[in-house]
Amino acid sequence: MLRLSACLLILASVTLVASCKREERTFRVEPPYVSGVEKISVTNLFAGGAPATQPATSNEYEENAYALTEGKRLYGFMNCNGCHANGGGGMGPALMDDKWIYGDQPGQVFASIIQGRPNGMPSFATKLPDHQAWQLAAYVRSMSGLVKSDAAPGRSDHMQSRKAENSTEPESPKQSRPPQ
Amino acid sequence: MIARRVLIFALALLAVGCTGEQAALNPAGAQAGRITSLWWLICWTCVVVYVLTIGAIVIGVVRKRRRADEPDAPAPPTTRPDPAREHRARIIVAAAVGVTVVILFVFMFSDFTAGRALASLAGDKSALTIKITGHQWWWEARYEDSTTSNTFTTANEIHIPVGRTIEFQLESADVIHSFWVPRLHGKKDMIPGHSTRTYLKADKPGVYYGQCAEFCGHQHANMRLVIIAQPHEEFESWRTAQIRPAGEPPFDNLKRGRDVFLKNSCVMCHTIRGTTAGGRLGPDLTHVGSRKLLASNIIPNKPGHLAGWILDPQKIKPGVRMPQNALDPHDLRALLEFLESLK
Amino acid sequence: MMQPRATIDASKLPDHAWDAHAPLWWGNLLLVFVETTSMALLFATYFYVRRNFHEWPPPRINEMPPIVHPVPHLAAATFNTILLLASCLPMYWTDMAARRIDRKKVILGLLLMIGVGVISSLLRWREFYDVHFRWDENAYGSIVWTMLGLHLIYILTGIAEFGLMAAFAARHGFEEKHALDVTLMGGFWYWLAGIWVITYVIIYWYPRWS
Amino acid sequence: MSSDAPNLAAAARQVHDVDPTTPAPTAEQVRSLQQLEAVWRKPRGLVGFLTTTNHKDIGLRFVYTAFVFFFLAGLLALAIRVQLAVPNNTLLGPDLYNQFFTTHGSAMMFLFAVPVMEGMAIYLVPLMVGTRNTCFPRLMSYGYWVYLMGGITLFIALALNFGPDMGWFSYTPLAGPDYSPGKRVDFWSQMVTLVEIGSMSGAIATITTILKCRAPGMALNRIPLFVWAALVAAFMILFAMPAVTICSTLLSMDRLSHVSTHFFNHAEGGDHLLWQHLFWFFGHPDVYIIFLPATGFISAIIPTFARRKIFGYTPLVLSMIAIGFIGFGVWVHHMFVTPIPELGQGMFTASSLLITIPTGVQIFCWTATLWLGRPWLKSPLLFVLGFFGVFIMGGLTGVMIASVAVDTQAHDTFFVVAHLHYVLIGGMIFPLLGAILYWFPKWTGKMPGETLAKWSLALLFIGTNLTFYPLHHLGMGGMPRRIYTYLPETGWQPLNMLATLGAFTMGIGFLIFVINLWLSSRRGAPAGPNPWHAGTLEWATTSPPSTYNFANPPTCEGRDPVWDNSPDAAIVTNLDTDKREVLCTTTLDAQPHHRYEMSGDSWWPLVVAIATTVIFVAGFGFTPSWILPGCAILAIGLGAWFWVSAYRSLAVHHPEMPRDPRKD
Repeated sequence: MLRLSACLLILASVTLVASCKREERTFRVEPPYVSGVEKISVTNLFAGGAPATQPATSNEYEENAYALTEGKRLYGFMNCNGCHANGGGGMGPALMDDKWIYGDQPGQVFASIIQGRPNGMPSFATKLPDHQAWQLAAYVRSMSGLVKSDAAPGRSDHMQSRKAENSTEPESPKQSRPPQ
Repeated sequence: MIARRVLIFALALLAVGCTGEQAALNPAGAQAGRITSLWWLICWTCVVVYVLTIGAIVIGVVRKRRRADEPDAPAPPTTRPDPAREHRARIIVAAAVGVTVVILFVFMFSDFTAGRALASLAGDKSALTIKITGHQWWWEARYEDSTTSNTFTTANEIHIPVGRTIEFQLESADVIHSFWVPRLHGKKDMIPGHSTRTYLKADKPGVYYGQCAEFCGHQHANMRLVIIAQPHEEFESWRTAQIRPAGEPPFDNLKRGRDVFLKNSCVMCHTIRGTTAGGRLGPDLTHVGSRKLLASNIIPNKPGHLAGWILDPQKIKPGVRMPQNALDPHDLRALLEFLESLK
Repeated sequence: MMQPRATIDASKLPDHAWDAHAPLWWGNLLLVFVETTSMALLFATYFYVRRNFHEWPPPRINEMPPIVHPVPHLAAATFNTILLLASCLPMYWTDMAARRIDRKKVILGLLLMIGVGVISSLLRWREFYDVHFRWDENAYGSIVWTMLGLHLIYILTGIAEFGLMAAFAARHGFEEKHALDVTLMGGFWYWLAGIWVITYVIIYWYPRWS
Repeated sequence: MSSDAPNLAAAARQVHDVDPTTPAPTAEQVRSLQQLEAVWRKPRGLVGFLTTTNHKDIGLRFVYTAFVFFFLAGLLALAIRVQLAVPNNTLLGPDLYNQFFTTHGSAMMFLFAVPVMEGMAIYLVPLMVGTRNTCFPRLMSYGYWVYLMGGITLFIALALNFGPDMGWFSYTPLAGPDYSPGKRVDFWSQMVTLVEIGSMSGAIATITTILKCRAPGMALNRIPLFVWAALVAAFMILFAMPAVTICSTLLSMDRLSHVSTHFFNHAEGGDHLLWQHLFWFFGHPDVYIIFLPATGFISAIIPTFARRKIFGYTPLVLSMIAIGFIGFGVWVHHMFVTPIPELGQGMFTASSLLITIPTGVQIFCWTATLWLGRPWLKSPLLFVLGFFGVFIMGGLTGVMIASVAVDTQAHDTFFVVAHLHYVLIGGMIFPLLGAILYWFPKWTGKMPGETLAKWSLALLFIGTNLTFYPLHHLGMGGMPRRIYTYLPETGWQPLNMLATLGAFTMGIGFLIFVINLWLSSRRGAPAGPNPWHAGTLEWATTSPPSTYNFANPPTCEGRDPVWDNSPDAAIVTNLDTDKREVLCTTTLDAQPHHRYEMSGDSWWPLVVAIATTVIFVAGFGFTPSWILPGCAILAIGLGAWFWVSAYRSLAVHHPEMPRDPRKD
């Protein structure tokens, strides 16, 4: 009986430990702070020849509540809401819908932030260290419910202009390629 | 001899509350002075009460303790005590309660008068108004003026004129902070959604330290504040200097430093008036070179410390909002020179 | 020396008690204290939050045409109030039947009370819509929904109690010791109706007066 | 049969001890004792452990569990002290430090102080009022299980690096969704909800037991003072704990996905001060909920060791009731530096000063008892003397910070840290440890060792003063609370180092205390039913008491029945021995009224506690979709809970359901 409960306890602990990447607060990142982002492709269509680098398909910050909330803060700090509003879009495209003009993969979102995109999206390459851009990218995907709701930010202490990210129903990405 | 040294050392230790640059019982302003005198009144009364009560208990226990020749066994219980002794005890207890009530009334009255005295600065029409906004984890200070162009913003190091009432309007940009400069006044919370104010006056010139007193997250410990009280003229010249925007850098290297500032992440959060940098998330750096301390007053404002702060703030204040920055060494040097030139 | 000592012969005492003599009655009363305190704190929260609004309830401006003074609709709530107050009578009747150990009438009364509870819950459903705000729109919506919701939980608890008692009486019978349970359900239900009247006045009438 | 023999002998001895003139039990009496024994015996092994509803099991379980949490929280305190011993220390860093001090405070307040006092009350009250169990045994058992789940929740969270990090007071907006991402705060608030539900369950059981199950003759003016204290504290629990369950639930609703209410969002009409009001409306009475039972311990220990009746029974009772009322009127003194109207501040200063009076009355009455008696200086009394030395100091600094002006300087500094630790360690730990030594013979049948007890007291007394006295000076020197480090220039280092040394001294003191108990429980001298020759009813039965406490429940002819009862005082006879039956008496003057059957051991409290945990931790903590399944299990559990006891009380039992009197 005792052994059984001990086994159960260990099993439960392992599960829990695995689930608590969500709670880490990583303040300091090791250098280098900037990576070779320019090689990331935004499309799967390549005219003759293999792609340079496949975009990262995962972003560990998407499972980390602290990083997602930092991303949310950066979204305001970096004035993203000036163009994208609170995700509904304005001068810039909406971020909470299922359309991803330059790709929905974490690496592609990251690249869009770092490289900038035509029609007004500036490059944040020198303005944001990489890890903050990754935080921001994670947050951007949380806006359409693409991250786990127990890690996504809750409602903000402001006037409510959108549903809290942790209450957003996932919008599975549909249109995910650059405009022709 | 050693005993005397130990005694002196102990006294020096215990004087921490009464001396020191951040000690509440070392007042440098009318408000803190009023609180200090009330504090000592209550404190000494309490000391007397403590000594008397403990004395009574100790004597009560010791005077009838078991003699060495008696067995270590309980006496038979007294279930019908002597009425005369009970009566005497009742009178003494009632008297002790009476004295307690009297003492409490004195405390209440003196607290009330102290409260009145503390509130008396509030009506001062000639007060200088400074709006303090608490941020995680620094202080924004805006000096209000009836002429809009004379209004300016600085951070963490607050200069005030001696002898003039200062009205601090307290607000918070994020979580609850508490504004506290012990040598000048008690604290006041800064609560989002509630605007509060506090009034104080410095009696003599000096540097008065304080820090955030309400737990506000990771860097609560390092959210320090300095108030520098200056004679009127000194304050006015400081103020005139602060109102000026940063001028065009005279040397190439400083120009390069400015460009580094504007091209990198610095510009996203900081303002330098006179340049295109207008971020409002971090402290206003227009006159950062004139400040004595950095990073909410925890490191000296020297090029080496500043460089460390810019490159790796997370080492100095883990969790702070400022990110680590990778800068080319030459860029860094230019940036440091530029920032130090912003007097 | 060997004389038998005095005794209190417990076997001569009854094996159950009514009302305030019964421990269960006290337990129930204390639970009601807890629930009253909880409701009172929500009332206090309501009035505390109210200080942050110029208009109470706040104007509803994110729809066309805007509602300037979106006070909650009265109809469902008023009907619910009348229903809950009126239901105290059959509850009392059931309690009296229980004290007479009249199993059939007790079951009947409890079924009636279940009916009342279900209708009241359905009306509450309607009331949520009558608030004009969702719980996540502003603090007004949050507190009103919470008050209504907590009271709904009480109603559902009542229904569950009635159902259990009725099922038990039908299955196993109904004896003197069970009469106290019905009395206590009655006490809870009177309290529920009483606290609802206060809640009703606060939610539905106070905004009309202020 | 053989296993019953010692118990029977004990029971016979018990009758004999109460009245040595009673002849040895007759065969008839032995038979009924056997039956009594069988009815009250709990099942063996794990089943018995999980289903027991005996107040002594549950009470001690509360105490043991609380002490486990106490030692864990104490280790955190040591870590905190090490971090602060030197300036610019990087040992813990802000993230870990914040988790540590929050968990330390939360565990001490929620998981130790209140539950340990409830545990003591659950163990002692039925014995002191002369009955066999608490009125609602299953409710009490449920209370323990939810408390345990809450406590485990908190420490699992801490162990996995998501301990709460926003302070035990959890002020919004820092604890709100915007500034505390993840589930750290949610675990904290569910812990609070669960633990307080447990407290309220225990309180209901305690109050009803005190009001309805007292020994015949124990009228209200003869209730032992500890029982009065437990009664007032339990009533305070009923009115204070809803505040914290409400506010922790509102907070988790603000944070919860798909709910996202706005109670604490100023931009949508919520209010951050609302949190503070709700929290301190619980928070300050909570201090008295902790302190009152401690005064009860003192009122039990002092007469025994002063060898006389307590001086001023009536004023002591009135003081406790007064504290109970005034305790609800002082909460705003935690908020003197927030924007509160001046008049309000004045009123709360007045009430904070006013509460000194009943506390003073108590201290003066105890002093008078010591003066008028002949003190027998054994370790429990020495711990009470330690209480005087430490607590009065804390009480007086409390008077100082009741003044608004002084508080604006002292608030949120180490001065307050010093004050609250003086009050809680002095007012609660010292009496509690004294009480544990005092009742240790009752629990174990063994005497506690005196020498080690004195050593532990000495170390604790020195350690407490060494740790916390310097903090007064640090506080007035400008050191705020909850800082993870400080600069060397502040000059705070030497005193902090001193405090750290003191903390370790205390740690050693506690360790010696535990070692002493462990050694004593193994080879202490046998205690006998009444080793201290005390006067209350728990000493009228064997040590340790049998599962049914009293074979023949006693009656009461005075405030100290063991001292006051005449040799031929009546006893209660002929309670049914084929079920768990007790005598209920009238509320005011405790006249015999009726027999009351208590429920037996049961699985349902555990089931309901698990359901409660699912609802709160999974439902309110993670995702609302867990709430409904949780409620379903809850409904089934509560339904079965009701059904089995309704079935048990049927006079005629249906043949298809055989009846075991020990089971529900």
